[in-house]
Amino acid sequence: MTTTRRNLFQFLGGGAVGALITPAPWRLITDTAIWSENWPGIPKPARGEIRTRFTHCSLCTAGCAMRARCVGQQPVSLAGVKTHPVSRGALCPWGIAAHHLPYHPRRLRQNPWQEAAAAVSAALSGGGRMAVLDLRPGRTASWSYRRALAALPKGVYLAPQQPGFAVDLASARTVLSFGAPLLDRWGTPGNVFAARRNFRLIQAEPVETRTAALADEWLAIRPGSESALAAWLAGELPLLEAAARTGIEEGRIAALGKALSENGPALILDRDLTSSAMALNKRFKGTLVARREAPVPESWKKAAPVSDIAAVPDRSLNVLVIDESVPGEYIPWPAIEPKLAGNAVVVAFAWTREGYGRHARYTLPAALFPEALDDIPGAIDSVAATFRLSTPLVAANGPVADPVAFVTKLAGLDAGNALRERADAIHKAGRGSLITYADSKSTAVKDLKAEDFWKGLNEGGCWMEDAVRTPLPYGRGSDKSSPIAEPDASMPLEIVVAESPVGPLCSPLLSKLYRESNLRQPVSRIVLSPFDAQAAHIKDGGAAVLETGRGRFAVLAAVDPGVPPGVVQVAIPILAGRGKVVAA
Amino acid sequence: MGWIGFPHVIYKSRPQPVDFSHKIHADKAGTKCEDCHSFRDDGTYAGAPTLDKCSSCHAAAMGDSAAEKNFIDRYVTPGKEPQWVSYARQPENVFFSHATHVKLGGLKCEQCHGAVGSSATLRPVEEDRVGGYSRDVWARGTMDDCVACHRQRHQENSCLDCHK
Amino acid sequence: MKRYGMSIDLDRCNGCGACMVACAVENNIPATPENSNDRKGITWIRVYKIDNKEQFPDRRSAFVPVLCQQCGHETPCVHVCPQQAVDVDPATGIVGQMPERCLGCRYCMAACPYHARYFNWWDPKWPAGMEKALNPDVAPRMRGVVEKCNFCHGRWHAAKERAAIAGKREIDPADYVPACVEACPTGALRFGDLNDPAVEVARDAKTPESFRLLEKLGTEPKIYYRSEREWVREIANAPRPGKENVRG
Amino acid sequence: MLPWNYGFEWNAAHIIFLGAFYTVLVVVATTVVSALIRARRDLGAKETEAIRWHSDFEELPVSDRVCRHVLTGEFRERTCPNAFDCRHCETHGKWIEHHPMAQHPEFEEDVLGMAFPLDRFYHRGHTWARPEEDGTVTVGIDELGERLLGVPDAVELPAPGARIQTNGTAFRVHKRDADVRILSPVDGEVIETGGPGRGWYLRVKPDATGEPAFRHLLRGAEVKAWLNREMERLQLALVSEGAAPTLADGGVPVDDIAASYPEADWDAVCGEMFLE
Amino acid sequence: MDKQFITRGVQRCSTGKFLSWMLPWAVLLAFGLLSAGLCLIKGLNQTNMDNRFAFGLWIFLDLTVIALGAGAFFTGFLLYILKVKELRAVINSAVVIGLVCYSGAVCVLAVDVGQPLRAWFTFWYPNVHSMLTEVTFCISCYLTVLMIEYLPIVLKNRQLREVPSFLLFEHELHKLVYVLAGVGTFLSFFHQGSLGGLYGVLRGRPFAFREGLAVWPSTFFLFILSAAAVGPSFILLTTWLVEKISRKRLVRPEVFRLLGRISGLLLAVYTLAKSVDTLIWINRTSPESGFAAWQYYSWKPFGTWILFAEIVLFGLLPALILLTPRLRLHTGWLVSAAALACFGVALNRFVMTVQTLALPTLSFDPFLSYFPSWQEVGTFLAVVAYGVLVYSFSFRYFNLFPEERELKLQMAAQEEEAALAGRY
Repeated sequence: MTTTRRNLFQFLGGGAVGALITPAPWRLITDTAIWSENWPGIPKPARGEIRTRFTHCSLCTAGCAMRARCVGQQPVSLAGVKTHPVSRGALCPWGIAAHHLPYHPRRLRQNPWQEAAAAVSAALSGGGRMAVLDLRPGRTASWSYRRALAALPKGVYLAPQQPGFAVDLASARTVLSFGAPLLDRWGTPGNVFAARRNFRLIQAEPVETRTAALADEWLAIRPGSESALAAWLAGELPLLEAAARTGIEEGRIAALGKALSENGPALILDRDLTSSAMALNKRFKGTLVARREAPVPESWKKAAPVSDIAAVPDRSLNVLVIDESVPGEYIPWPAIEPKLAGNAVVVAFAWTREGYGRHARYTLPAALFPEALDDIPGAIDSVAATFRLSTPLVAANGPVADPVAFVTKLAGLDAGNALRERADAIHKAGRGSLITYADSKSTAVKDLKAEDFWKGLNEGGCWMEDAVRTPLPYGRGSDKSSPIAEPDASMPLEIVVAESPVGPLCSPLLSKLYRESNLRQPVSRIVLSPFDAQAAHIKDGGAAVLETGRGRFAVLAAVDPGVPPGVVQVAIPILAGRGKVVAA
Repeated sequence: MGWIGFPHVIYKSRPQPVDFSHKIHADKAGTKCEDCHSFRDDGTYAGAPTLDKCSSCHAAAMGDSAAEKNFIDRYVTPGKEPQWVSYARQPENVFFSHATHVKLGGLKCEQCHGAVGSSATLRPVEEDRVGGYSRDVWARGTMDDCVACHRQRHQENSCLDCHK
Repeated sequence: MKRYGMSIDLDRCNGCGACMVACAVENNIPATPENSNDRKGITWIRVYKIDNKEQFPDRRSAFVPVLCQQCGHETPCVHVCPQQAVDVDPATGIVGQMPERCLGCRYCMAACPYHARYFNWWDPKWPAGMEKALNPDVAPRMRGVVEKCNFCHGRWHAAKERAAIAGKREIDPADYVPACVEACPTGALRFGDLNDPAVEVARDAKTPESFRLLEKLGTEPKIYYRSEREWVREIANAPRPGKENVRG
Repeated sequence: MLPWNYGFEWNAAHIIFLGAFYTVLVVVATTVVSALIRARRDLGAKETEAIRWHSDFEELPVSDRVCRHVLTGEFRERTCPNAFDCRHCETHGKWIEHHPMAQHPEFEEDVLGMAFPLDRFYHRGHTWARPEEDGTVTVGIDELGERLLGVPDAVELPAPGARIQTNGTAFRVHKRDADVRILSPVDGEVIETGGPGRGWYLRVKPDATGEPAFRHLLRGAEVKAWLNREMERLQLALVSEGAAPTLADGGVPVDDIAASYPEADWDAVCGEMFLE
Repeated sequence: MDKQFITRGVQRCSTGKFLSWMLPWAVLLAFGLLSAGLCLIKGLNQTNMDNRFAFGLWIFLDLTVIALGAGAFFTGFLLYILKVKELRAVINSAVVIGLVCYSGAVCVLAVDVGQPLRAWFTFWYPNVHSMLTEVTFCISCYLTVLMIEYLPIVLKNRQLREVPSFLLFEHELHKLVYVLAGVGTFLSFFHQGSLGGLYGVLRGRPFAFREGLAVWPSTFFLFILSAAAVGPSFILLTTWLVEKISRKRLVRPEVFRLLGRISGLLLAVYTLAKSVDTLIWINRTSPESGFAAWQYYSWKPFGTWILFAEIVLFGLLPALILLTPRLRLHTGWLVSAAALACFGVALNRFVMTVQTLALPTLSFDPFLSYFPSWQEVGTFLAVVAYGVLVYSFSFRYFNLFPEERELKLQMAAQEEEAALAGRY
């Protein structure tokens, strides 16, 4: 009994020792380590030749020039292009990771083109009225829409109001900004930062936004009293009252007036470029110039006019096609809905269902940057007319529908190579020059053949008109400032937009900015002053409900003594206005 | 016994798509390594040549070897890139610059790759079953070998010299 | 022998976060899951929003990008690592982390006063297809290891290779700029060899407004900050407890 | 860890640190290995029984390890240093030189109503050894032992030809839950086996004969003194193993003690009494 | 029925009772293993640790448990090297406790690292300047030593020793055990120390950073001292607990008092050293690195009270009690003092690990709080349950307290005398 047991032990012991002198155990150990290097599920980045390609970012009208580092055809990183005269090598976080967009997990996957087309033509067969809502007017695509709608009976072209002027930051010496986010994705960032060194920035807004933080002077103005300050500047309000309303001591207000009139040229801006601010520019000889657009073919001039949504009679639209394939100024649905006739067909071309898709009958997947070929209209701060293409870097990842083709097809119009026609028109006009980035050269259009011009544009070139500053006639808009708003009691708090929002559609990596760090305010969070938070019985990090004219929103509240009483700080532009906050 | 049987247990052998003879090409075509295995402008190493390089000569059969015929039928004619398996493909975490070693270090290809250039046939690549690395980098040319040479030439500074 | 360092102008940084995103793109840093937070996220460079701890209207804010400070003396993380996964490259002064050698004990993270080291709490995950857009010059890390800024070493390799093909040993400074510096739209970040008095970084480091974080610890960090604002320069020193003093 | 591992350098830190490490490994390994080797050697040298007895003896309470001369009152206090093997005990040797034992009479001695014939020697593990004329030795369990075990449930006797050694296992007896090793009083070779019924258990051909060979065993006057002590121990054992203290007044033990203390942990009692 | 496996002559409860005692602990262990498994399979995102709180409950557990386990080496040292014979009564128990503590700690460490598969790198490519390397080497070596020391205890089991080879091996190994005790002392000295050094060297954490001798910061020596001080206390505590739970006398009161005295003596020395160190740190070390010591204690809840508690309440107080002979006579005082001492060392380890990480270093850092996730707590409990199980098993089947049998007889004798006294 014991002997056999002893033998067993001896056998086991011997076996163990024996195993150690074979390579097996050692090999296994090292291999496990190697295996942990190629940890399961870790992707292997593709290897291959590195190529550099150029394009323009179409995420906003800044249209910054981009240098894409590609492995084979696949862009793996984006950078700005120093030689671009407007964007000057600057990119915003959204642009830097834009090449991830085609792989966005929440991107639309179905393409109900047939159904949508059928429904639309059915709705139009009875001579229905069709409208196209274009979130980014001024593109060649916009022209195609207008041409198509002109061809259609009762076609209406809707677009957000565009200011008829451009802002010449470069020649301003003093800039007064009523809460315009000048240093946070306003205009063309590169252009703004370049000009920033030459002007004194006075930021008049209730909360300390990024712009206020870096402004030369921050006027912590009482919420909602901007109009009072404007009125004083317009000479319609005595200094004492202005001071009383704005909560800024008279001395500083007076100094402000002095600076604007003496340290010119001055420039007055506000968030929405309202007529009153422009009126002030007229008074202080603000450096606004007439907006200039790249030439278009004569044949296009017969196009539907740009009409304002407000001008459309109620319940008159049978078909509404919304192009939100490129982000633009978002017109709130409540402003659109009343214009729709009963059982109107709404077709949205979008990236996700999270925009107008929530209200549309059909949401068709639009190609997105950098899959789509598109041109980008000039930004608010681009003085000269430009024409640049957002040339595709990758093939579309998934099914995509082209909104222009959809609309023009209805009108039996072929706008297939509208961009080329436009390019030729520009070439024919013969003004300006083409800037190419690969060789960072600027060639006058006159010296180029139409072919080469078009080729250059497609290789990421940028056509730019030789800067001609046509001073603004200041005819448009009343020169009276708007009446001073009286706060209404039911909505005690001023909703201030202090952040450019990290919207749903951006590279997943943008989470680094608002979730993985506290750099930016998430859209779901509002910031209150301790005073208001206490009044509403909300504690820091607690759940709350924000009530505005647009409805009620469940949010998380943060409490910050840096926020003035009477203000709720949000990160969704359309919420700007007045509202109240109650504990959830 | 274990020592002989062992390699077969731990290495999975992956044959090359085409039975390519460096020897014949070196002799007949009289080519040097860098004629086919070239550098790109940015200094990166292009690795095995692409099909068009081969078909520039092999558009039609030059000899009458079965291997060549097979190659032309399978790849050249349909224009399909042969999927060469790299013997010395470095792990993902290794940065290896041929340019540095050849241009600055003045190394000959043979010093690391052995007599591949004069081999009449391509041996299959032995791939580690667990780690997935080629035996040539994982058992024969390990990091220790790199280090030995680097130490000898005082080219050793930090991990990130060669790792990425 | 080079001593790469960075100078950061806090009066220019507008906290846009371009550097953070550019860094994540360059170094194949995945986004963490929805349920993660600012304490589990990986950002080799992180921009903190700081303020003067005053109330409205005296509140003033600034943005402070914090990345690995590349300590040059008694580098805290180097000598604590039990298995030589961290080292300082004498040729560049860059503190390097070897994810394949790291066993994830996180001792180095406890050792780092700047919280510039990050742990992979999750398996790295990219949305379907996005792995095609990974940077081939940087190997993705596996779960359970520590990682940190190494001044975009992939770019350094590329620059060296570019020099090599031209037969040069010295790289062209223009070829080697970290992603964050390249991305900074306001030009607040500058990068260069601190040993070369000609480059502006070396000059920035000498200006009276320039300072380094926790200089008194004696770890000789190679990241220099500068600001005209007195209260901003205060951040060089130890925390002043009592009030909660951070929002970002 | 090894000179050819990456990262190893021949500098003071490495040498000191790893030196210490390897020293520790070597020391620990040597300790274990040498223990193993020695154990093997002992096994070869048939030391098992002796070592078992020694470690058992070490485990015994001090009170159970008193010298035989303390029992007789000759010494006031002495703990046995030789594990009850007086053959090599100088003290004992000297003592009996000066106080030679009285020739014991041939009649039966009765102690507390138990028969302890003095024609034989007694082992403190309650066995006796009786030298026979033919030079063999008969080994049995003494009366107290018999009564402790009563009628054994089973007995494991060594096969004739087996070797037994002093204080080593002579044979095993099973009673109730008790499994008792009976210690051998002599060294020798078993030539015949008896059993409970026959009054003796083993006939042994001893390695040595004559007085010195039995010097470690109790005899004559010692027996009574020893037995009194044993009764006290039994008392203690019974009490501590949960039996009621009944014969506290030195009453005569019944024939089958086991049967009369069903509640007692008999295994423990026997272990105590048979010095196991 | 497992009677034949239980040491002869000692009383143990019935098998059923034993199993019903083990069951809840087994369940707890199972739960703990589940949580640990989650951390291993899904990764450390299962814990509430994060980049700022890189260490959490587990490191605190490891440090504490290892400090408490120090009784094993220190008792061994006293018994085999300094020949304090009385301690033979508790050495076996001490060894088992040590084994439990160390093996538990090592298991938790294996879960705590992000890539357990690479744990061996530390041995293969050691950075000999890292305190953690020292810890890893020493602890793993010492764990081996403890296992070897545990072997004789196992082999002494009533049935196992029937196997001659086991019997002999046990016998021979036990003869050499003083060598192991020596090695154990050496190793423990270093890893207890380097566990302290672990934090003492953190130049970047001025709250923990200390000056010291050569490569070792003062915490290195303080940890050795405190561990040696509470080791005996913990043995005292556990032994007393086991006596209460098993309702038996296991060691003589003298042994208790001896343990108490040793503990008290060392505790007094430790408290003194700690105070001196704290003064130096407040007045020199910390200011030199730009941190005024008061800053650390102005973050609630870690006020100066924690310093007071560490030094006076859980240091000086128990030391005085244990050094007062009159109080030592009362088990109550003895035990409660021991408990205080053990709690003190736990608090000290907590301060070194958790408070160090909670305190901000950059001026714009927030003060951090951290609460472990259930997976962490589960793993923690697994170690406790594992300890109880192993100890209970050993207590039942192995002879942890050699004097138990003798004490039992003594008590019988007393009872009998009492009975007799009653009779006449």
